[in-house]
Amino acid sequence: MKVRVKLFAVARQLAGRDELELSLPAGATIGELRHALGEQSPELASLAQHAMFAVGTEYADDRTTIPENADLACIPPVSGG
Amino acid sequence: MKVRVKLFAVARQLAGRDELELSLPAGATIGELRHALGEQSPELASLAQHAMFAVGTEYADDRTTIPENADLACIPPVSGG
Amino acid sequence: MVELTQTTIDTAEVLRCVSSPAAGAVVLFLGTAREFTAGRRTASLDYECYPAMAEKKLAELEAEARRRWPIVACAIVHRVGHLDLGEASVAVAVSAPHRHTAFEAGRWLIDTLKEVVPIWKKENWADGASKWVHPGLTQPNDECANDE
Amino acid sequence: MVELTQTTIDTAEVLRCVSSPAAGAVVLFLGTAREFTAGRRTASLDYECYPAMAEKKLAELEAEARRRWPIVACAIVHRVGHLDLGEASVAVAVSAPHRHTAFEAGRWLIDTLKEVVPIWKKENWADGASKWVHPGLTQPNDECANDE
Repeated sequence: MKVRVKLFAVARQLAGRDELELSLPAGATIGELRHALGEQSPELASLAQHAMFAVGTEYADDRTTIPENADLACIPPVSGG
Repeated sequence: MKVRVKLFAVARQLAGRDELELSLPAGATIGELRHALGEQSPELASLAQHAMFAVGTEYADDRTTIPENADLACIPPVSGG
Repeated sequence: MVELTQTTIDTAEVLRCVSSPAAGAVVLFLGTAREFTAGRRTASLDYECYPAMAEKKLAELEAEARRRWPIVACAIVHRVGHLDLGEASVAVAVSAPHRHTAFEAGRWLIDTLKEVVPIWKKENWADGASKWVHPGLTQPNDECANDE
Repeated sequence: MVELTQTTIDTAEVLRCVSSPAAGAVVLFLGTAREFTAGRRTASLDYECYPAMAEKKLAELEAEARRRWPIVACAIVHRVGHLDLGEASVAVAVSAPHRHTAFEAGRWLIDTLKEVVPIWKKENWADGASKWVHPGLTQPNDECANDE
Protein backbone atom coordinates (compact mmCIF):
# COMPACT_ATOMS: atom_id res chain seq x y z
CA MET A 1 0.00 0.00 0.00
CA LYS A 2 1.02 3.60 -0.56
CA VAL A 3 1.18 5.80 2.53
CA ARG A 4 1.90 9.47 2.91
CA VAL A 5 3.80 10.74 5.94
CA LYS A 6 3.66 14.35 7.07
CA LEU A 7 6.99 15.85 8.08
CA PHE A 8 7.57 18.68 10.54
CA ALA A 9 10.38 20.83 11.86
CA VAL A 10 13.84 19.25 11.37
CA ALA A 11 12.27 16.30 9.50
CA ARG A 12 10.76 18.69 6.98
CA GLN A 13 14.02 20.61 6.83
CA LEU A 14 16.16 17.49 6.24
CA ALA A 15 13.79 16.06 3.62
CA GLY A 16 13.23 19.41 1.94
CA ARG A 17 9.49 18.71 1.72
CA ASP A 18 6.53 18.48 4.07
CA GLU A 19 5.27 15.07 3.05
CA LEU A 20 6.77 11.80 1.75
CA GLU A 21 5.11 8.92 0.00
CA LEU A 22 6.22 5.36 0.76
CA SER A 23 5.22 1.90 -0.38
CA LEU A 24 4.63 -0.52 2.49
CA PRO A 25 3.25 -4.06 2.55
CA ALA A 26 -0.44 -4.19 3.51
CA GLY A 27 -0.70 -4.61 7.29
CA ALA A 28 2.68 -2.98 7.92
CA THR A 29 3.35 -1.57 11.38
CA ILE A 30 4.70 1.74 12.57
CA GLY A 31 7.98 -0.05 13.32
CA GLU A 32 8.19 -1.03 9.66
CA LEU A 33 7.35 2.52 8.61
CA ARG A 34 10.15 3.81 10.82
CA HIS A 35 12.60 1.46 9.07
CA ALA A 36 11.28 2.13 5.56
CA LEU A 37 11.47 5.88 6.06
CA GLY A 38 15.20 5.61 6.85
CA GLU A 39 15.79 3.31 3.90
CA GLN A 40 14.03 5.51 1.40
CA SER A 41 15.35 8.82 2.77
CA PRO A 42 18.76 8.22 4.39
CA GLU A 43 18.87 11.83 5.56
CA LEU A 44 15.93 10.93 7.85
CA ALA A 45 17.34 7.60 9.09
CA SER A 46 18.74 8.88 12.39
CA LEU A 47 15.73 11.07 13.13
CA ALA A 48 13.31 8.25 12.24
CA GLN A 49 14.85 6.15 15.04
CA HIS A 50 14.04 8.82 17.62
CA ALA A 51 10.82 10.34 16.33
CA MET A 52 7.30 9.46 17.39
CA PHE A 53 4.70 8.64 14.77
CA ALA A 54 1.05 9.49 14.65
CA VAL A 55 -1.78 7.65 12.97
CA GLY A 56 -4.44 10.24 12.40
CA THR A 57 -4.02 12.59 15.38
CA GLU A 58 -2.93 9.93 17.88
CA TYR A 59 0.52 8.74 18.85
CA ALA A 60 1.11 5.13 17.81
CA ASP A 61 3.74 2.67 18.99
CA ASP A 62 5.90 0.42 16.81
CA ARG A 63 3.48 -2.52 17.05
CA THR A 64 0.52 -0.51 15.71
CA THR A 65 -0.75 -1.79 12.36
CA ILE A 66 -1.15 1.02 9.87
CA PRO A 67 -4.72 1.20 8.54
CA GLU A 68 -5.40 1.74 4.85
CA ASN A 69 -5.52 5.42 3.90
CA ALA A 70 -4.27 6.50 7.31
CA ASP A 71 -3.01 10.03 7.87
CA LEU A 72 0.53 9.42 9.08
CA ALA A 73 2.89 11.91 10.62
CA CYS A 74 6.48 11.83 11.79
CA ILE A 75 6.68 13.73 15.10
CA PRO A 76 10.23 14.71 16.08
CA PRO A 77 10.73 15.50 19.79
CA VAL A 78 8.40 18.41 20.50
CA SER A 79 9.50 21.82 21.77
CA GLY A 80 6.35 23.88 22.13
CA GLY A 81 5.56 25.98 25.17
CA MET B 1 4.84 55.52 80.05
CA LYS B 2 1.87 56.13 77.82
CA VAL B 3 1.66 54.02 74.70
CA ARG B 4 -0.79 54.03 71.83
CA VAL B 5 -1.76 50.76 70.14
CA LYS B 6 -3.28 50.67 66.67
CA LEU B 7 -6.21 48.30 66.27
CA PHE B 8 -7.31 46.55 63.06
CA ALA B 9 -10.10 44.34 61.78
CA VAL B 10 -11.91 42.48 64.59
CA ALA B 11 -9.81 44.27 67.23
CA ARG B 12 -10.99 47.61 65.92
CA GLN B 13 -14.53 46.26 65.70
CA LEU B 14 -14.55 44.91 69.27
CA ALA B 15 -13.00 48.06 70.76
CA GLY B 16 -15.11 50.41 68.65
CA ARG B 17 -12.05 52.51 67.89
CA ASP B 18 -8.87 52.28 65.85
CA GLU B 19 -6.40 53.12 68.60
CA LEU B 20 -6.12 52.66 72.36
CA GLU B 21 -3.95 54.44 74.88
CA LEU B 22 -2.46 52.47 77.78
CA SER B 23 -0.21 53.24 80.69
CA LEU B 24 2.69 50.81 81.07
CA PRO B 25 5.73 50.83 83.36
CA ALA B 26 8.87 52.11 81.60
CA GLY B 27 10.72 49.16 80.10
CA ALA B 28 7.56 47.07 79.78
CA THR B 29 7.57 44.21 77.29
CA ILE B 30 5.14 43.16 74.58
CA GLY B 31 4.03 40.35 76.92
CA GLU B 32 3.06 42.96 79.49
CA LEU B 33 1.28 44.99 76.83
CA ARG B 34 -0.68 41.88 75.83
CA HIS B 35 -1.80 41.43 79.43
CA ALA B 36 -2.52 45.12 80.04
CA LEU B 37 -4.61 45.36 76.88
CA GLY B 38 -6.90 42.56 78.12
CA GLU B 39 -7.13 44.13 81.58
CA GLN B 40 -8.03 47.56 80.31
CA SER B 41 -10.37 46.39 77.53
CA PRO B 42 -11.89 43.06 78.54
CA GLU B 43 -13.58 42.75 75.12
CA LEU B 44 -10.06 42.41 73.67
CA ALA B 45 -8.73 39.97 76.29
CA SER B 46 -9.26 36.80 74.27
CA LEU B 47 -8.01 38.34 71.03
CA ALA B 48 -4.98 39.85 72.79
CA GLN B 49 -3.88 36.32 73.74
CA HIS B 50 -3.81 35.25 70.09
CA ALA B 51 -2.81 38.41 68.26
CA MET B 52 0.68 39.35 67.14
CA PHE B 53 2.07 42.76 68.05
CA ALA B 54 4.21 45.11 66.04
CA VAL B 55 6.71 47.68 67.23
CA GLY B 56 6.98 50.16 64.42
CA THR B 57 6.45 48.02 61.32
CA GLU B 58 8.11 44.88 62.68
CA TYR B 59 6.62 41.90 64.48
CA ALA B 60 7.83 41.68 68.07
CA ASP B 61 7.75 38.75 70.50
CA ASP B 62 6.62 38.83 74.12
CA ARG B 63 10.16 39.42 75.44
CA THR B 64 10.67 42.55 73.35
CA THR B 65 11.08 45.69 75.44
CA ILE B 66 8.84 48.49 74.24
CA PRO B 67 10.87 51.59 73.35
CA GLU B 68 9.66 55.05 74.38
CA ASN B 69 7.31 56.62 71.83
CA ALA B 70 7.06 53.39 69.86
CA ASP B 71 4.35 52.93 67.26
CA LEU B 72 2.55 49.84 68.51
CA ALA B 73 -0.03 47.77 66.68
CA CYS B 74 -2.17 44.79 67.55
CA ILE B 75 -2.14 42.41 64.56
CA PRO B 76 -4.94 39.82 64.66
CA PRO B 77 -4.35 36.72 62.46
CA VAL B 78 -4.02 38.07 58.92
CA SER B 79 -6.29 37.13 56.03
CA GLY B 80 -5.02 39.02 53.00
CA GLY B 81 -4.48 37.47 49.61
CA MET C 1 7.47 46.46 42.66
CA VAL C 2 4.92 46.30 45.44
CA GLU C 3 1.78 48.37 45.79
CA LEU C 4 -1.39 48.75 47.83
CA THR C 5 -4.26 50.13 45.81
CA GLN C 6 -7.83 51.29 46.42
CA THR C 7 -8.85 50.68 42.81
CA THR C 8 -9.21 47.81 40.36
CA ILE C 9 -5.95 45.92 39.83
CA ASP C 10 -4.72 46.49 36.28
CA THR C 11 -3.46 43.00 35.40
CA ALA C 12 -2.10 44.15 32.02
CA GLU C 13 0.05 46.71 33.83
CA VAL C 14 1.21 44.07 36.35
CA LEU C 15 2.26 41.81 33.48
CA ARG C 16 4.02 44.67 31.69
CA CYS C 17 5.88 45.39 34.89
CA VAL C 18 7.52 41.93 34.95
CA SER C 19 7.95 41.39 31.23
CA SER C 20 11.55 41.25 30.03
CA PRO C 21 13.58 39.69 27.22
CA ALA C 22 15.62 38.04 29.99
CA ALA C 23 12.54 36.03 31.01
CA GLY C 24 11.30 32.83 29.40
CA ALA C 25 8.43 32.44 31.84
CA VAL C 26 5.89 34.60 33.63
CA VAL C 27 3.56 33.35 36.33
CA LEU C 28 0.68 35.58 37.41
CA PHE C 29 -1.47 34.68 40.40
CA LEU C 30 -4.77 36.47 41.02
CA GLY C 31 -6.78 36.05 44.19
CA THR C 32 -10.42 36.74 43.34
CA ALA C 33 -13.57 37.27 45.38
CA ARG C 34 -15.35 33.90 45.37
CA GLU C 35 -19.13 33.62 45.64
CA PHE C 36 -19.41 30.52 47.85
CA THR C 37 -17.34 29.52 50.90
CA ALA C 38 -18.36 26.27 52.56
CA GLY C 39 -21.77 26.57 50.94
CA ARG C 40 -22.40 30.11 52.18
CA ARG C 41 -22.91 32.91 49.69
CA THR C 42 -20.70 35.99 49.78
CA ALA C 43 -22.04 39.31 48.50
CA SER C 44 -18.82 41.31 48.69
CA LEU C 45 -15.53 41.65 50.54
CA ASP C 46 -13.77 44.44 52.36
CA TYR C 47 -10.01 44.48 52.85
CA GLU C 48 -8.24 46.57 55.44
CA CYS C 49 -4.51 46.86 56.05
CA TYR C 50 -1.90 48.46 58.24
CA PRO C 51 -0.49 50.47 55.33
CA ALA C 52 3.09 51.24 56.42
CA MET C 53 3.69 47.74 57.71
CA ALA C 54 1.93 46.00 54.81
CA GLU C 55 4.08 47.87 52.29
CA LYS C 56 7.21 47.04 54.21
CA LYS C 57 6.31 43.36 54.48
CA LEU C 58 5.46 43.18 50.77
CA ALA C 59 8.83 44.72 49.91
CA GLU C 60 10.53 42.20 52.21
CA LEU C 61 8.73 39.36 50.41
CA GLU C 62 10.01 40.60 47.06
CA ALA C 63 13.55 40.91 48.43
CA GLU C 64 13.43 37.44 49.97
CA ALA C 65 12.10 35.92 46.72
CA ARG C 66 14.99 37.53 44.85
CA ARG C 67 17.41 36.01 47.34
CA ARG C 68 15.87 32.55 47.02
CA TRP C 69 15.35 32.35 43.26
CA PRO C 70 17.02 33.83 40.17
CA ILE C 71 13.95 35.81 39.21
CA VAL C 72 14.00 38.62 36.68
CA ALA C 73 11.17 40.77 38.03
CA CYS C 74 8.43 40.61 40.61
CA ALA C 75 5.25 42.60 41.15
CA ILE C 76 2.83 42.33 44.05
CA VAL C 77 -0.29 44.48 44.13
CA HIS C 78 -2.88 44.13 46.89
CA ARG C 79 -6.20 45.87 46.76
CA VAL C 80 -7.83 47.30 49.86
CA GLY C 81 -11.35 48.59 50.40
CA HIS C 82 -14.55 47.20 48.96
CA LEU C 83 -14.55 44.41 46.35
CA ASP C 84 -17.41 42.96 44.38
CA LEU C 85 -17.63 39.28 43.47
CA GLY C 86 -15.13 38.18 40.87
CA GLU C 87 -12.80 41.14 41.41
CA ALA C 88 -9.12 40.54 42.12
CA SER C 89 -7.92 41.25 45.65
CA VAL C 90 -4.29 40.46 44.92
CA ALA C 91 -1.97 40.01 41.96
CA VAL C 92 1.45 38.38 42.25
CA ALA C 93 3.56 38.23 39.09
CA VAL C 94 7.01 36.75 38.70
CA SER C 95 9.19 36.49 35.62
CA ALA C 96 12.21 34.20 35.44
CA PRO C 97 14.46 32.60 32.85
CA HIS C 98 12.77 29.22 33.46
CA ARG C 99 9.24 28.24 34.36
CA HIS C 100 9.86 26.17 37.46
CA THR C 101 11.52 29.16 39.10
CA ALA C 102 8.55 31.37 38.25
CA PHE C 103 6.02 28.83 39.58
CA GLU C 104 7.94 28.19 42.79
CA ALA C 105 8.59 31.85 43.54
CA GLY C 106 4.99 32.84 42.70
CA ARG C 107 3.55 30.18 44.94
CA TRP C 108 5.92 30.99 47.79
CA LEU C 109 5.07 34.71 47.50
CA ILE C 110 1.31 34.26 47.76
CA ASP C 111 1.59 31.58 50.47
CA THR C 112 3.88 33.79 52.55
CA LEU C 113 1.87 36.95 51.87
CA LYS C 114 -1.15 35.21 53.37
CA GLU C 115 0.81 34.39 56.51
CA VAL C 116 2.70 37.57 57.32
CA VAL C 117 1.34 40.69 55.61
CA PRO C 118 -0.99 42.72 57.87
CA ILE C 119 -4.05 42.74 55.63
CA TRP C 120 -7.48 41.50 56.70
CA LYS C 121 -10.56 40.40 54.82
CA LYS C 122 -14.14 40.87 55.90
CA GLU C 123 -16.74 38.62 54.33
CA ASN C 124 -20.03 40.37 53.71
CA TRP C 125 -22.45 37.46 53.42
CA ALA C 126 -25.45 37.56 51.14
CA ASP C 127 -27.70 37.10 54.21
CA GLY C 128 -26.59 40.49 55.55
CA ALA C 129 -24.09 39.35 58.19
CA SER C 130 -20.42 40.33 58.06
CA LYS C 131 -17.36 38.84 59.63
CA TRP C 132 -13.68 39.63 59.78
CA VAL C 133 -11.68 36.58 58.82
CA HIS C 134 -8.94 35.65 61.28
CA PRO C 135 -7.61 32.16 60.60
CA GLY C 136 -7.22 30.08 63.74
CA LEU C 137 -9.02 32.60 65.94
CA THR C 138 -12.14 31.59 67.83
CA GLN C 139 -14.38 34.61 67.74
CA PRO C 140 -17.08 35.33 70.33
CA ASN C 141 -19.83 35.49 67.70
CA ASP C 142 -19.71 33.65 64.43
CA GLU C 143 -21.80 36.49 63.03
CA CYS C 144 -21.12 40.05 64.00
CA ALA C 145 -22.90 43.11 62.79
CA ASN C 146 -21.15 45.00 60.06
CA ASP C 147 -18.97 47.59 61.75
CA GLU C 148 -18.76 49.98 58.87
CA MET D 1 -10.91 26.61 25.77
CA VAL D 2 -7.90 25.79 23.62
CA GLU D 3 -6.61 27.72 20.63
CA LEU D 4 -3.75 27.96 18.17
CA THR D 5 -3.18 31.49 16.93
CA GLN D 6 -1.00 33.25 14.38
CA THR D 7 -1.26 36.58 16.16
CA THR D 8 -0.29 38.16 19.48
CA ILE D 9 -1.80 36.36 22.45
CA ASP D 10 -4.36 38.61 24.14
CA THR D 11 -3.65 37.89 27.80
CA ALA D 12 -6.56 40.05 29.00
CA GLU D 13 -8.91 37.91 26.92
CA VAL D 14 -7.33 34.71 28.26
CA LEU D 15 -7.89 35.95 31.82
CA ARG D 16 -11.49 36.96 31.05
CA CYS D 17 -12.05 33.50 29.67
CA VAL D 18 -11.27 31.81 33.00
CA SER D 19 -12.68 34.43 35.36
CA SER D 20 -15.69 33.30 37.37
CA PRO D 21 -17.35 34.09 40.70
CA ALA D 22 -16.86 30.39 41.48
CA ALA D 23 -13.09 30.90 41.46
CA GLY D 24 -10.97 32.23 44.32
CA ALA D 25 -7.73 31.85 42.39
CA VAL D 26 -6.42 32.29 38.88
CA VAL D 27 -2.97 31.21 37.72
CA LEU D 28 -1.72 32.42 34.36
CA PHE D 29 1.48 31.08 32.86
CA LEU D 30 3.13 32.82 29.91
CA GLY D 31 6.02 31.34 28.00
CA THR D 32 7.99 34.20 26.48
CA ALA D 33 10.76 34.48 23.91
CA ARG D 34 13.96 34.80 25.92
CA GLU D 35 17.01 36.67 24.62
CA PHE D 36 19.80 34.43 25.94
CA THR D 37 19.97 30.63 26.09
CA ALA D 38 23.20 29.21 27.53
CA GLY D 39 24.91 32.50 26.76
CA ARG D 40 23.85 32.58 23.11
CA ARG D 41 21.70 35.42 21.85
CA THR D 42 18.36 34.73 20.18
CA ALA D 43 16.99 37.19 17.64
CA SER D 44 13.57 35.62 17.14
CA LEU D 45 11.65 32.34 17.25
CA ASP D 46 9.47 30.46 14.82
CA TYR D 47 6.88 27.96 15.98
CA GLU D 48 5.37 25.31 13.75
CA CYS D 49 2.70 22.77 14.65
CA TYR D 50 0.69 19.87 13.32
CA PRO D 51 -2.57 21.80 13.61
CA ALA D 52 -5.21 19.06 13.82
CA MET D 53 -3.19 16.98 16.25
CA ALA D 54 -2.00 19.94 18.32
CA GLU D 55 -5.59 21.12 18.82
CA LYS D 56 -6.70 17.64 19.78
CA LYS D 57 -3.85 17.19 22.25
CA LEU D 58 -4.51 20.61 23.80
CA ALA D 59 -8.18 19.69 24.24
CA GLU D 60 -7.15 16.38 25.82
CA LEU D 61 -4.90 18.26 28.25
CA GLU D 62 -7.79 20.47 29.32
CA ALA D 63 -10.06 17.42 29.75
CA GLU D 64 -7.42 15.56 31.78
CA ALA D 65 -6.79 18.60 34.00
CA ARG D 66 -10.53 18.77 34.67
CA ARG D 67 -10.50 15.10 35.66
CA ARG D 68 -7.55 15.54 37.97
CA TRP D 69 -8.46 18.78 39.69
CA PRO D 70 -11.68 20.62 40.59
CA ILE D 71 -10.90 23.53 38.31
CA VAL D 72 -13.50 26.08 37.27
CA ALA D 73 -12.12 27.03 33.86
CA CYS D 74 -9.07 26.49 31.74
CA ALA D 75 -7.65 28.28 28.70
CA ILE D 76 -4.63 27.28 26.66
CA VAL D 77 -3.52 29.44 23.74
CA HIS D 78 -0.39 28.62 21.74
CA ARG D 79 1.00 30.96 19.16
CA VAL D 80 2.56 29.67 15.95
CA GLY D 81 4.60 31.50 13.33
CA HIS D 82 7.20 34.19 13.93
CA LEU D 83 7.80 35.70 17.37
CA ASP D 84 9.99 38.60 18.39
CA LEU D 85 11.90 38.70 21.67
CA GLY D 86 9.69 39.15 24.72
CA GLU D 87 6.51 38.01 22.98
CA ALA D 88 4.42 35.22 24.50
CA SER D 89 4.48 31.86 22.73
CA VAL D 90 1.97 30.23 25.05
CA ALA D 91 -0.59 31.20 27.67
CA VAL D 92 -2.06 28.71 30.13
CA ALA D 93 -4.71 29.99 32.53
CA VAL D 94 -6.55 28.04 35.19
CA SER D 95 -9.16 29.22 37.66
CA ALA D 96 -10.15 27.18 40.71
CA PRO D 97 -11.85 27.66 44.05
CA HIS D 98 -8.47 27.43 45.84
CA ARG D 99 -5.00 28.52 44.87
CA HIS D 100 -3.12 25.27 45.30
CA THR D 101 -5.41 23.62 42.75
CA ALA D 102 -4.80 26.44 40.28
CA PHE D 103 -1.02 26.29 40.72
CA GLU D 104 -0.85 22.51 40.45
CA ALA D 105 -3.12 22.28 37.42
CA GLY D 106 -1.37 25.19 35.68
CA ARG D 107 2.05 23.69 36.20
CA TRP D 108 0.93 20.23 35.10
CA LEU D 109 -0.65 21.70 31.97
CA ILE D 110 2.46 23.53 30.78
CA ASP D 111 4.78 20.67 31.76
CA THR D 112 2.63 18.15 29.87
CA LEU D 113 2.05 20.48 26.91
CA LYS D 114 5.82 20.65 26.46
CA GLU D 115 6.02 16.86 26.39
CA VAL D 116 3.14 15.81 24.18
CA VAL D 117 1.74 18.56 21.98
CA PRO D 118 3.15 18.49 18.43
CA ILE D 119 4.55 22.02 18.31
CA TRP D 120 8.15 22.84 17.49
CA LYS D 121 10.33 25.85 18.11
CA LYS D 122 13.10 27.12 15.88
CA GLU D 123 15.70 29.40 17.42
CA ASN D 124 16.88 32.11 15.09
CA TRP D 125 20.17 33.11 16.66
CA ALA D 126 21.48 36.65 16.49
CA ASP D 127 24.55 35.38 14.60
CA GLY D 128 22.31 34.36 11.68
CA ALA D 129 22.12 30.61 12.29
CA SER D 130 18.83 28.85 12.92
CA LYS D 131 18.00 25.55 14.53
CA TRP D 132 14.91 23.51 15.21
CA VAL D 133 14.81 22.54 18.87
CA HIS D 134 14.26 18.83 19.49
CA PRO D 135 15.01 17.91 23.11
CA GLY D 136 17.07 14.75 23.42
CA LEU D 137 17.80 14.53 19.72
CA THR D 138 21.37 14.59 18.48
CA GLN D 139 21.27 16.53 15.25
CA PRO D 140 23.83 16.13 12.48
CA ASN D 141 24.77 19.81 12.54
CA ASP D 142 24.49 21.97 15.57
CA GLU D 143 23.89 24.87 13.21
CA CYS D 144 21.78 24.39 10.13
CA ALA D 145 20.89 26.97 7.59
CA ASN D 146 17.54 28.58 7.98
CA ASP D 147 15.08 26.56 5.94
CA GLU D 148 12.54 29.28 5.44
